[in-house]
Amino acid sequence: MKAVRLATPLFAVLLVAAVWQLAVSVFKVPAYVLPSPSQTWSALGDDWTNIRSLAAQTLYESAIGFLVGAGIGFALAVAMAHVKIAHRVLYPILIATQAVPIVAIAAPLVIILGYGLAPKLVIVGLIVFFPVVVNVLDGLSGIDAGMVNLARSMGAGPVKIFLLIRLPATLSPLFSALKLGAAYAVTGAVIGEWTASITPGLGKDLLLKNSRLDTAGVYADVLLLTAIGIGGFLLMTILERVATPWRTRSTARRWFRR
Amino acid sequence: MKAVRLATPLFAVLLVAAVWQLAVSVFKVPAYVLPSPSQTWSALGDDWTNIRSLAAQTLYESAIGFLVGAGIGFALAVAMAHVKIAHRVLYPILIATQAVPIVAIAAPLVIILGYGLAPKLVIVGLIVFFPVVVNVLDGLSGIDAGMVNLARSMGAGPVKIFLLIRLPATLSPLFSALKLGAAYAVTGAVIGEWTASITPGLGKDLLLKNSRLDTAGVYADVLLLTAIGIGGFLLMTILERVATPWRTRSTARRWFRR
Amino acid sequence: MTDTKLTIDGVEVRFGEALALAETGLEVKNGEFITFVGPSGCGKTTLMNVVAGLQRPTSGRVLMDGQDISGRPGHVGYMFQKDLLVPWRTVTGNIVLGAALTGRATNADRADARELARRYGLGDFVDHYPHALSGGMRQRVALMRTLAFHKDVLLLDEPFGALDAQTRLEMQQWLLQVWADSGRTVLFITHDVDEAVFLADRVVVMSPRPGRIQAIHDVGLPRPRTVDTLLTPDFMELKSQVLAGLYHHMEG
Amino acid sequence: MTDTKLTIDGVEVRFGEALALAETGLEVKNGEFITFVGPSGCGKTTLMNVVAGLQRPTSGRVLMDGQDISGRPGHVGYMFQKDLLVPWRTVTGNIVLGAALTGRATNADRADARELARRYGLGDFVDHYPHALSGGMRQRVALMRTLAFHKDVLLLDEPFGALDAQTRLEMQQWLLQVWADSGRTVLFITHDVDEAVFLADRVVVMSPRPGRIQAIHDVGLPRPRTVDTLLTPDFMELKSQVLAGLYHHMEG
Amino acid sequence: GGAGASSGKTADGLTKVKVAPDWIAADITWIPYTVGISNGFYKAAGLDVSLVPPPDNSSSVKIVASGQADIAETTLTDQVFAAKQSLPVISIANLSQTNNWGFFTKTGAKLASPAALKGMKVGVFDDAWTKAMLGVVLRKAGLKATDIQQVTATDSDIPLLIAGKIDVATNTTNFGPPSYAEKTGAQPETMPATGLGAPDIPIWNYAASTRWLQKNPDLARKWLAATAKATEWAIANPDAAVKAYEAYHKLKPSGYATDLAEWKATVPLLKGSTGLFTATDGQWTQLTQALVAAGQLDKALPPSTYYTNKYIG
Ligand SMILES: Nc1ncnc2c1ncn2[C@@H]1O[C@H](COP(=O)(O)OP(=O)(O)OP(=O)(O)O)[C@@H](O)[C@H]1O
Ligand SMILES: Nc1ncnc2c1ncn2[C@@H]1O[C@H](COP(=O)(O)OP(=O)(O)OP(=O)(O)O)[C@@H](O)[C@H]1O
Ligand SMILES: [Mg+2]
Ligand SMILES: [Mg+2]
Repeated sequence: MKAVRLATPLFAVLLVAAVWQLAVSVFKVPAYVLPSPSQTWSALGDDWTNIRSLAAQTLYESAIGFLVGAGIGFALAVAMAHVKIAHRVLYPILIATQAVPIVAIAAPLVIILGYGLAPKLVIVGLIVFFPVVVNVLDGLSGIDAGMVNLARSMGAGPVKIFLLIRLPATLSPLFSALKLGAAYAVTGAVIGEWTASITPGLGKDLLLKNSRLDTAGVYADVLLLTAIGIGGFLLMTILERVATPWRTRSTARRWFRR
Repeated sequence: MKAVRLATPLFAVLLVAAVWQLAVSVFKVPAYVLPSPSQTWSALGDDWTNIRSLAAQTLYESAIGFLVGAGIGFALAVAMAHVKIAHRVLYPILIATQAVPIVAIAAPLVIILGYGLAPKLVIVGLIVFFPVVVNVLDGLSGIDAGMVNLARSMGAGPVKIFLLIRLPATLSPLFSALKLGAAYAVTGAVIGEWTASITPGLGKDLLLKNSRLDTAGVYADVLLLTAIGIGGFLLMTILERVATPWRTRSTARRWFRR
Repeated sequence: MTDTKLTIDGVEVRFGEALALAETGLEVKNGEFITFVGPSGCGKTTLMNVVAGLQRPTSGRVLMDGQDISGRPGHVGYMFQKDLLVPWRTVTGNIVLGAALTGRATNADRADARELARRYGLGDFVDHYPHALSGGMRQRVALMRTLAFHKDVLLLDEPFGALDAQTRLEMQQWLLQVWADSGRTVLFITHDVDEAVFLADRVVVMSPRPGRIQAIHDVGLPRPRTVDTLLTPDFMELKSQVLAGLYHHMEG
Repeated sequence: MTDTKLTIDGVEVRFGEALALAETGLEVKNGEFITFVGPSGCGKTTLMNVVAGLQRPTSGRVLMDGQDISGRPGHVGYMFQKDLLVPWRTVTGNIVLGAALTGRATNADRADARELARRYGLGDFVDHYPHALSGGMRQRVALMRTLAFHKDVLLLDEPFGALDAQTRLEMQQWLLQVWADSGRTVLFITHDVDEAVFLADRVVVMSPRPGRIQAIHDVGLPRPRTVDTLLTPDFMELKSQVLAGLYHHMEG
Repeated sequence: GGAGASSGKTADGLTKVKVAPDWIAADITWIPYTVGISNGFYKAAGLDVSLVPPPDNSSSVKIVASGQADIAETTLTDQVFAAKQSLPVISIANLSQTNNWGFFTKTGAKLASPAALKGMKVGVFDDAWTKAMLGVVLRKAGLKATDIQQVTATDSDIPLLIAGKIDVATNTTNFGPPSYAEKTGAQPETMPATGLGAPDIPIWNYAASTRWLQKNPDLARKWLAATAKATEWAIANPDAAVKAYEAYHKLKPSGYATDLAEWKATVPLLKGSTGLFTATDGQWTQLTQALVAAGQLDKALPPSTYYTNKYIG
């Protein structure tokens, strides 16, 4: 069973590579239009030492932006769940932030925020925070009112009720949002680098390679960026399993038995 | 009650405008960095006849891309819900499509697909289809098995069961995805126009204004793009109310009583 | 009227290794009201699924009017424990669901549905969506839907399990009235021994591991039955017989 | 042991205009087991909420050991109709929930919880999450949680409403054993007249519009009570009295 | 907008100068900076020069105006629109001196005349220069903007030309032909804009914020002098200059031939009759008049509002 679960994504990867290779071969696509998987793979290998440190930079930006976005999203959701008027006023604004084409405001952001991490955090954060707000709000409003009443009947104060009853109920929807956000964060980092970078990362490298018509190099970068996004997604999947053991296990883990 | 529901988003708009205006005034931000709301508004007014037709083009691209993305997403979800192996193999691929930084593959897309509507549809569709797949899958898997058994016990065939039982159950989650997708679609259209455009739209216009250092004009375009996104969101909200009357009403609408 | 409507003939159901229902036979007369009681897992629902044609028996068959209907759904009206009202259809829409699912719900079907709703006290709610109904009303609509499917045999699987005692009593009396009006054959599952005895011509007691019929009690109580019936010595006597059978294996 | 534990003194509850509970008084003796029956909406839960301090009465007050506890939660163990087990806490974690919510669950608390679970047949499940338990087990854990909160008064609001007849009977007997072990005072709501009579020292019958106490029946049946008790004439007699009171307004 | 990006000092006493080039990613017009840095020309002048690429190819003047950088590499058209929008920036030197912008077609597919553009797919960039020159050429040829299909290229339109996705590329002689040659091994057909009615004026220039100039006139002079030195050195040592450039930006050596070809094609553009940098009123007047005639500018301002030569030499 476990083998099958691991095998299908692997099969999916091979399938994509096969279709890609086939398309390139059959339609005789030149490499400067679309390199084959093998050309892309060797471009990745050739430039590996350089790319590796660039990837670290992009990973860093995505990760920090992701954390900031998720943190702000979570805080907003909690505030909105508890203060009705905040919910009413903020919700349309949050919707609006998602309708703003981020690519279009990236350039002005640099001019306002400069070349540091700030504009990248804003861009990544803007992408990540929204699903977090929506899902955590869902989680908080989905709590069985009876459970809160039970806690109240035991004489528990609002802080304890929040920590022991409300908070854990948000974990599952929170992780759904985080999984998505982790995949999207990399796109945010790329947009951020394009518009505001002194420290070079993969996004910048991609531009450079593109301007030099090094298409295989561009695809190698895209491949690596995609891998980072998928890696983030998988990391969140693992964290989810650890943080919400009751969803997948019958009994508590040994070191967590209390 | 209805007045309040309408008043709070309006208040939110005013709040944003006020904060924006205040920030510009207090920090004495020059217009080429960040124009004030009033400067933006008048830039919008000055160029209105020109902008209007550009907006129509962008709206057209977003709408068609949105429909294509939503349609493909829906079809994929139905297929994946019914064919287990499709689910297993496609799911990781779908995740991967979301981890690919679209901005980075936009340029190669043009070379492959040309300048017509096609690359824009692909870009917008890539953004829109994913939430649709996820939510429709949720809707299909959330159906009470008993309800399907009930239909079977009445001797209903799979087509009738799909149309009368499964399909309507996907409507609510589908519309949640469509609302989000409508807001995001505009960003996709802008990216599409930037990389692959002959027919000018707002995204293109934004670049032109940017090249003329007409920042107020850029923000006017962004404002309009955001409005289109919010408009799409609202349209989906209204359609949702019409398509799923049982969620908000006690009785069927008169012209729908059967 | 007293000829055999339904024959359960040597029906046995296995899920893989597990024997969910051991070889079971039962003859049901036309217009008879039979109730089934028994602990959880004794195969009551499995038996109903077989009769409804949803579950193909491992061996044996089910005859209706002498015809084999094993594994062929669409011959009986089947009401599940949960009301299973379709949220996006109005009361009328739910009542005509059977017609809609098997062909087309005609205007005549809808008129009939409204008439049925009116007759049984839901005339003001024909255009309401299920979420706007109380639990008792929902259950009543589910039953009307089963009736409107126009089958001679009704299978009712714990239809009143979710209702409070008083609503339940009202529903039981209403069901008896509906049954008397229509003269159909009813197989009715319940966990409530009072209910089983109150409604039935015969009470079938089942027991688990493997699921099987353990005893069948004839209920001779006169009809129509009312709340007072519940307090008669005959009723008490019958109930204690059924209870004794039901719990005799618990006292070991 | 026979002094007054709890005094419900002229309690009245209004929700806006609606009178949910008319002026109600009741004295409960230390260690007494009182059951409440009555149709839906007659204010049973409202009364419990008042005793639990969750609902402040519009007028009147609740005394425990002579002290006014109106509107002050945390003085009684309250078990709701649904088991309300916290999905992310193990059986042990759920049993010590009261301690965790009001301070810190110590190792001693957890050891006690495990001991409690062991004593009442859940020893193998102390580290299980609720989703892995059957309905009966969940209900048992919920009751243990209420016990482990160490209050002299237990309020149980339809604790067995969701269980099938057989599991329910087992749970009733288990509850009686727990009650006998601990000597606490119990207020118990049910819709099932059998259950009300089987468990109680006194059965309180309530009626709606407005919610009020309609009658109180003393149950003199000897303890310990078993399945056989259900079949004794005394039981039947008492049950018919309660039933008659409960349904007398239905027959008009 | 912070105005404090400039004039910090490094630990070893150098004054920081930030330069915003005209393109998002490195290209060979950055060679003077990299040579200046790696050969120590800036350091010798007491400067610590770093590069801050703009978010897009039109924003380097905004970067300078808002104080995120001190000196911008930009185009004359950007400077004109910056003045129109009252951005506090002024051109302090010309980077190039001739107009090498034009149309490029596939080898053997030479256009007979600009009128042949009608109905064609033409690759364009989303910068003001392209818009301006295209406007001028089309007007001279009696065509309207809607007579051609303009295809925006995000980065380079040469791959689009090679792939046959456009009929004509717009580009410059120092960038277009070398990359075309790299992929095809042949030279494209070239139709210079100056032969089609476009003025022979510089494309690129250096600009600085007027505020920064007021406070740091010496820095501007020193920077221009050191940049001149680096440029001369790169003209004299093209191979070494390109290698230094590639090393500084960690570029793959596989692009060396193209880079070298591009730089060699750039060298002839750099000097006018008075050598490097010096601008004339005539250059700016020709440009603004062309823009006004093409309907892209409402009025031409005096040349002195656009440029100054006082920081040269
Ligand atoms: N699809 C299935 N696959 C495997 N086992 C099944 C399936 N359906 C039912 N069973 C098993 O068959 C036995 C009988 O189940 P059934 O649902 O008929 O009992 P029941 O008498 O209706 O119980 P309840 O009163 O709880 O509804 C049980 O042991 C159950 O676990
Ligand atoms: N928070 C509330 N606001 C308004 N009305 C309420 C509220 N809680 C209960 N009521 C009303 O008070 C009356 C008594 O309700 P209560 O829940 O106490 O009845 P109950 O006897 O417990 O019924 P059931 O058997 O259905 O649980 C009902 O009419 C109910 O609608
Ligand atoms: Mg069953
Ligand atoms: Mg209640």
